[in-house]
Amino acid sequence: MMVHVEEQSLVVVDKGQIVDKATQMSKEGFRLVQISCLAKDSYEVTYSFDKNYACAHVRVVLPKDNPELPSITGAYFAAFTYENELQDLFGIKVSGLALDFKGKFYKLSVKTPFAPQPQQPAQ
Amino acid sequence: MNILLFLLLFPAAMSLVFAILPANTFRNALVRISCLLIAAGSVYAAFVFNGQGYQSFKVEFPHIDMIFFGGEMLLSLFLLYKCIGIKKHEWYIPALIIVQAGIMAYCEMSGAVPEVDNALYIDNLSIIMALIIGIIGSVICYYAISYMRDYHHHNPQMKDRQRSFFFILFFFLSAMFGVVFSNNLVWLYLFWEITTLSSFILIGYPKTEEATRNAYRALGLNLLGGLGFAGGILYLVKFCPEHTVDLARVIASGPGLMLIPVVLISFAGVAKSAQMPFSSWLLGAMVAPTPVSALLHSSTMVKAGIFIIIKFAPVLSGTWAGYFLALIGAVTFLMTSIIAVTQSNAKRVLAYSTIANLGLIVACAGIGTYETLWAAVLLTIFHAVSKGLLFLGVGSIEHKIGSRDIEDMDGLIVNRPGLAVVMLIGILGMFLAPFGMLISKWMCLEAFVSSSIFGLPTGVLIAMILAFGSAPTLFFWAKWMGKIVSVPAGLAKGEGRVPGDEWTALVVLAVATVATAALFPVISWVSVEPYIVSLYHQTVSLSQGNTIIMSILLALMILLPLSFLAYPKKTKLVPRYLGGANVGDKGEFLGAMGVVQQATMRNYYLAGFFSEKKLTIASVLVTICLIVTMFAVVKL
Amino acid sequence: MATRTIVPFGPQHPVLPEPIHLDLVLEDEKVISAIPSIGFIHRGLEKLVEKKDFLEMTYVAERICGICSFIHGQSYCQAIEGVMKIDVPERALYLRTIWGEMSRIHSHLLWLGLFADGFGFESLFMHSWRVREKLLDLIEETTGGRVIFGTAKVGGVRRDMESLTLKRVEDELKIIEKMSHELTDVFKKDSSVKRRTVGKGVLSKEDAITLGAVGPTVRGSGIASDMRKLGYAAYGKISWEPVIETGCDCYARCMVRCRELYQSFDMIYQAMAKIPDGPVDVKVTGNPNGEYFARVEQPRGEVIYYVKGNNTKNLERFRVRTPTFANVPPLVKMLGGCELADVPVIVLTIDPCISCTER
Amino acid sequence: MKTALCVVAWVVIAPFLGGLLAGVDRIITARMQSRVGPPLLQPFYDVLKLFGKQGVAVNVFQNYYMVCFLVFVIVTGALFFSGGDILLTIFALAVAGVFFALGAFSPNSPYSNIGAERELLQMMSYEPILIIAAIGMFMVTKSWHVHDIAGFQKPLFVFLPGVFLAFLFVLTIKLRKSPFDLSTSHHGHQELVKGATTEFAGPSLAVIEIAHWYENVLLMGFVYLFFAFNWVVAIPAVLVAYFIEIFIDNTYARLTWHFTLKSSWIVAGVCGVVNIFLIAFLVK
Amino acid sequence: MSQMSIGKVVSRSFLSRPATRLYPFEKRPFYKATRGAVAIDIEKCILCGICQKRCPTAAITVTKATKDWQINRLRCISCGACVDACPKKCLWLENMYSPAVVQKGADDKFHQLDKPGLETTKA
Amino acid sequence: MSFFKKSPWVIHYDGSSCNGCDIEVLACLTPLYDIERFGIINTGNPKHADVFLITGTINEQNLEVVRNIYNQMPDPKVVAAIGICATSGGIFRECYNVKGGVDTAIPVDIYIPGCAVRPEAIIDGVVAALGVLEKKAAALKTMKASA
Repeated sequence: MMVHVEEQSLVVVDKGQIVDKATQMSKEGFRLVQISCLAKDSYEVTYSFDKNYACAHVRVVLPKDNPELPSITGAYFAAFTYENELQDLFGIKVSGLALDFKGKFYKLSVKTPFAPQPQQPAQ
Repeated sequence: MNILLFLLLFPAAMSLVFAILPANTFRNALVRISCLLIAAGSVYAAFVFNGQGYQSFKVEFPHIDMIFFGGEMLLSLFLLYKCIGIKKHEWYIPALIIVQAGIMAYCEMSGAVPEVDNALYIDNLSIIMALIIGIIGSVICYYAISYMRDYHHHNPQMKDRQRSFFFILFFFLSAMFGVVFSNNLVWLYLFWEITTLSSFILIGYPKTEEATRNAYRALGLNLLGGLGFAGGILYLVKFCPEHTVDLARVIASGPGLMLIPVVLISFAGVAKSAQMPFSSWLLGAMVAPTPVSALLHSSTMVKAGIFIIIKFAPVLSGTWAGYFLALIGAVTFLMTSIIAVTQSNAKRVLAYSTIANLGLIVACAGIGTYETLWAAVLLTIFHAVSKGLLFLGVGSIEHKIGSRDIEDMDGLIVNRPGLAVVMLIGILGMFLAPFGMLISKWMCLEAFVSSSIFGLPTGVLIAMILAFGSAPTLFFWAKWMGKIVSVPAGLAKGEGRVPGDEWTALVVLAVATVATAALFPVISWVSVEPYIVSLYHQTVSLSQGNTIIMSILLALMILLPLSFLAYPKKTKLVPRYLGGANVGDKGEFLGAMGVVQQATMRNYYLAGFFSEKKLTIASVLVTICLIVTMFAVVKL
Repeated sequence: MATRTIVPFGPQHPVLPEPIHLDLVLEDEKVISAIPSIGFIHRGLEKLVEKKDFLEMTYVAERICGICSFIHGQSYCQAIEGVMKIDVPERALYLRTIWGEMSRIHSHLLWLGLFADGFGFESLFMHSWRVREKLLDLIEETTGGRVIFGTAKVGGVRRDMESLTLKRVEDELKIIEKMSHELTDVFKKDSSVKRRTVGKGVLSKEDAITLGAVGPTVRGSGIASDMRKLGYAAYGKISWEPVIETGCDCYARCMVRCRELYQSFDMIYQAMAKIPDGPVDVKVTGNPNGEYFARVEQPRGEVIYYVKGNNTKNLERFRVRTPTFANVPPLVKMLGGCELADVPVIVLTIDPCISCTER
Repeated sequence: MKTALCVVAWVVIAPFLGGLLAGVDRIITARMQSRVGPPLLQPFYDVLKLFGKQGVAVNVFQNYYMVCFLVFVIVTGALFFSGGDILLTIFALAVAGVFFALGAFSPNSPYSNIGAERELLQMMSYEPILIIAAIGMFMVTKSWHVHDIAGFQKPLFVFLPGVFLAFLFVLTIKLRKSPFDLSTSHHGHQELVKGATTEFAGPSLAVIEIAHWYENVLLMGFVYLFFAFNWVVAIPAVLVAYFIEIFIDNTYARLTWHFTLKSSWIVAGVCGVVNIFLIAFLVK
Repeated sequence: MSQMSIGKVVSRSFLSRPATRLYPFEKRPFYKATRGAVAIDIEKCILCGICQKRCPTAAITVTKATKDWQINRLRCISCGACVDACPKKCLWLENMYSPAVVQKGADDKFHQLDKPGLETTKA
Repeated sequence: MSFFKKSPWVIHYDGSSCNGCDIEVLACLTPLYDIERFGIINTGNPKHADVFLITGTINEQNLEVVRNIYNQMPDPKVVAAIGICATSGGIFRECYNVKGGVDTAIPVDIYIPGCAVRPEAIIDGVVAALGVLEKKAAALKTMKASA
């Protein structure tokens, strides 16, 4: 009988620091694993990085109103998919995106469905 | 003989008139009438002399030879004058002029130029050439009336020098008649140089930097050829035991005595007919207004080059020099056909295809058996008609759609059906069975395979080159046709009609293209075969079976488009397939990032596969080697 | 010179079993730019947690993707087990390994077929799928479904495999392994296949890291990144090493999958030899509280399951980052400058699973 | 009279032969893929069905080119089987091919357009060999006429092994088989959807299919010429050649147009030209 | 580089019998484990409604008042959640799939009669 | 006699299914099931197809795509909704971006249930669809005759 739970670290950083943090991770040879978000009373955006099977999570907490985030596509170009997703599904404004789909990443029937209050008027 | 003199002098006379008259309705009417008269004159000449074989005439005029000599010297002086203001690296142009003038003066001064009894002549080849010059040349001049008006309308910054334009145009025709009717090689030489001069001025017509450079390049390369001509005359006058400048006698003397001067003069022909390595002047000539291109490509200039080679074919026949001349043509055909694939500028495609076809003719004439000569003459006819049509068509299209790029011609079948049909006829004429070019190509193949030198099957190599060279032609013509017949969504009928003069010219040539295809057994029987018989005492003629088949094919080609009118059009129209991403029915689709995009379709130019630059360099090198070899083996 | 052709590639396209769209700008047939457009399959299933409880979500997770259905279910279960600290019985872990690897073999064989189809090798496609059908029979016999296994369960697995069946499965697998060799040899050696794959869609080692490639895509670029090394399920107890190829091109990625095929066979044999007796599941009580990122290696690469519970039946957040999603940026990179004919080959070389990607 | 009979026979029998050939092809292909495959008469069912379908098109012109294509293929075959000039046959076949390409250009739709371009590229690839084959036949038999070539008493392929090889090579292109099924293929799964035939539906698709049947029979006629000295040898030889093509179809991936053009010119240049030169020096 | 590497497989296939299962002329027996349509022994059913609650696709409707157990065949995903949940073990998965239909019809209805032992009706 | 029954050509489009049904549709083409026995070819091109096999649900983004494909198919044509998602929306019915089964976008002629659907079920379903196709062909003929 065993339980397999992987050791994972989590640090919370300020919104302003995330780009530096990402650049630093990139320099250290980490790979961007994913960016995810949880929207409840605030927005918790979690960046995950991996190096040699060790996973490091970095979290940024954004306020509920007018959430904005700087893009880390400068450090990790691959982040554009995740950040476009943040824009489309959560309504977080990501500034400085290298490849900005401008809300057309997905075609949705509900605007920003994962935001605390999904905006209904689609079409 | 009067009709010959008329053809020689009337255009020249009219050219002087046009040099004075400004562009107005009276001038236009006069141009039209002159065109008609020249065409009528050439037809009359054909009517009178056809079937009479070789006829020569004595020109009774005091000091006529001195007049010609004076003309040559004047011409040289004029050219030298024109060389004021050339660039440093173009020093060779005046040098060539001086050398040529020196050679001619030396011949004349030393009093060694023999008399020619009958300075003018006409035979079946001359008749064919005269018809090409007379009919197609004048159709082009006719077309030029409204074209030049529109041309200056489209290019207001350019100075209107139509007077000198029409002056040169008619003078050019005159010189061309001179080339095909002169039996005296010295006379021929003057006419030859006049065509060089005329083309030089016409190419430089737009007076832009590019046009001027290209004009000088044309001049330089043609003078290089002219040097060969002058050298040929020098040899005839000074070294040849036969000691004659009588064209007919030169040909009759055969390769034993005459091969050296003939090869020298053929070299001039190679330059004039823009074979590799000289092809660049003809490409540069594209900067000139379209009637000039049409004239240079279809009825004058380049045709002078191949005329002289065809004329000498009996001498070249069965010699190694002739064989290498043929190889130059064959290599040019293969290479320029491939290069034409990479071009999207319609006029450049036409130019490359011209060079390629001339290459074929040179190859035929170089081999010089009766079958290949037959093919060469027919090729000349078919090429002149179709090419004239195509150039004029492109000119009209350019004025209507504002571009000469093939890519911009999509939907022509819908928005300008008339022009599209004309172009399609022209293109069909260039490469598809049962039109002329293909028939001739087919005859060449047959002829090459059976030709040999000293029992060696040398013609096979040329046949192989031909087999490979035909394939790219198929590709670039067909894709051009594809562009014309494709129907983009949401295309409206174009506005504004093609001017009447242009349209008349186009229709005449289109009808001529179909007619030459339809009547080609007649053409062959009436005028080509007698010429071949007169030289070789035997000739080819198409088997009856094949003629019938060709007729059936042609009938199909004509009937099928016509039957389209009767074809049921009750199909349901749906949008084109765009992977299900269609938006509306105008060929638009919902692309990435939610942008509605227009699907565009472009032809292939295989730029990554064939490189124009590399191929040109390679073929220039190869052909230079071939030319050197041609001269080297002349003694063999 | 306006020689550019703009072609919509997809969403409906015969070489794409699933819809994805590319705007291809072509010059002759050279791809100047390829911009992807996704979202044709976006259903929004992450939002379903609000309507379904965390146990029901297993069925949803299994239906995120029909090809690696079982591993999706397994990953989801591992995520919940991670949050709830559930001890999973050893036998269940071994069964997960066996089914997981069977699922990988089936996925790779399927991919080999589609890949062959992508470069127009129809008979190779047919033969790959013929072999795959043999495996599907085994899967159906042991799990009850051909593509949706339906055996994942939080706290274990839903079904046991009897030892008699295990033996039979092993025998059958040996036959399938033999049949696969004939096919992988073609991919490995055939001149026409090599002509279509070698040097195509190059993704350098550096790009693979910075663009976040995963799975065979990253391993084809010479990086040993295989989440099974984390040692979940029974992977910690059997001996194996990640397969890597250094060619960085379509051929290398194809070879990674060919070799992984045999690695998977070997893993199954090892697991079957070591599988202990015992129960296959434990009863789950209580509700998840807390968060966890589960990382599992799917046939297409690393999948991330993020779950966060707040001690109710319904999870607060459920997020899946699937391997294809991570491989989209590398794909964009690989497509630049290729030939039109190579587009399907390159697109297939990341083994796109669009339904995973867009959820 | 005999010529007329030949023509009528060609027009009437060729589609049946072609359809049967296609049916056999599909069954053999299926067997090679370990499948059962469709019934023998499946191609006929397909065509008859297509005639029953609604004909949709993008514009009113496009279907017409395909009718022209069919007409020219029939005329070409008639030329060939009535013993006409072989070069003329090749040129007429090119005319038919150009009509096919024009039809594909007409709808101005991306896949069909690319298909048309590729069709032309294919024509550019195989054209030299066809001409070289004709030249070779002429050099051996001293006649351009199919009638005489077929009546040649010695086995032609012995004289022209290189040419025959090169011809088999391009036969793959003409039969639209892998590795050269670039412009449109029998299998739907390719990057061009259906390439040149993408925008054709219903009756006009049936017309294309029938034209292909005619074309295939004509090509088999070409193969026949190489063995024409004895029909007992020739007919099996033709069938074997066809079988080889099917086998190649099933053992190769589709290659690119670059390779197609390059390889077919090289094969034509090496096998074909060398063969021709040998003939030129040896056969007098 | 080898040419025609698949030649052997292809020739063998050509010469031997195809792998094709001649469905529908030859039907293979499904495995015991095969998950197909949901079946019910309605007489054992106590109409508790747990299956309805557990069904992830809401395919099952249990009406206590009329003693009906209904299933929408076009919704059932054969997951077996109901089978696992059933306290009386009166549900099971048959190994045969439900047939294709031309019309979206009514649900399959199983009516429990008052007197046990009599036949069930199927709509 | 109509030949629709003998040569139904299909086109397959994946709405937003999980892939399971798609690969089963593909599996039908492969040696074990080989639907080419019935003359079925997967054309991949709506203009050649008679039967539209569609798997998965209809969502916001593919609604137009499905309609486009359907409209480009020449008559007579039938639509087969394959799998539970295509017939009713299945487990994804409640997702925000899902509109429902295929019949929310285009008329469906045959519903083939299964999750994932089995190749045998697809064969049964297509055979049933052919009956519908035949009827539609006959109707088209009479319409043409009367017109």
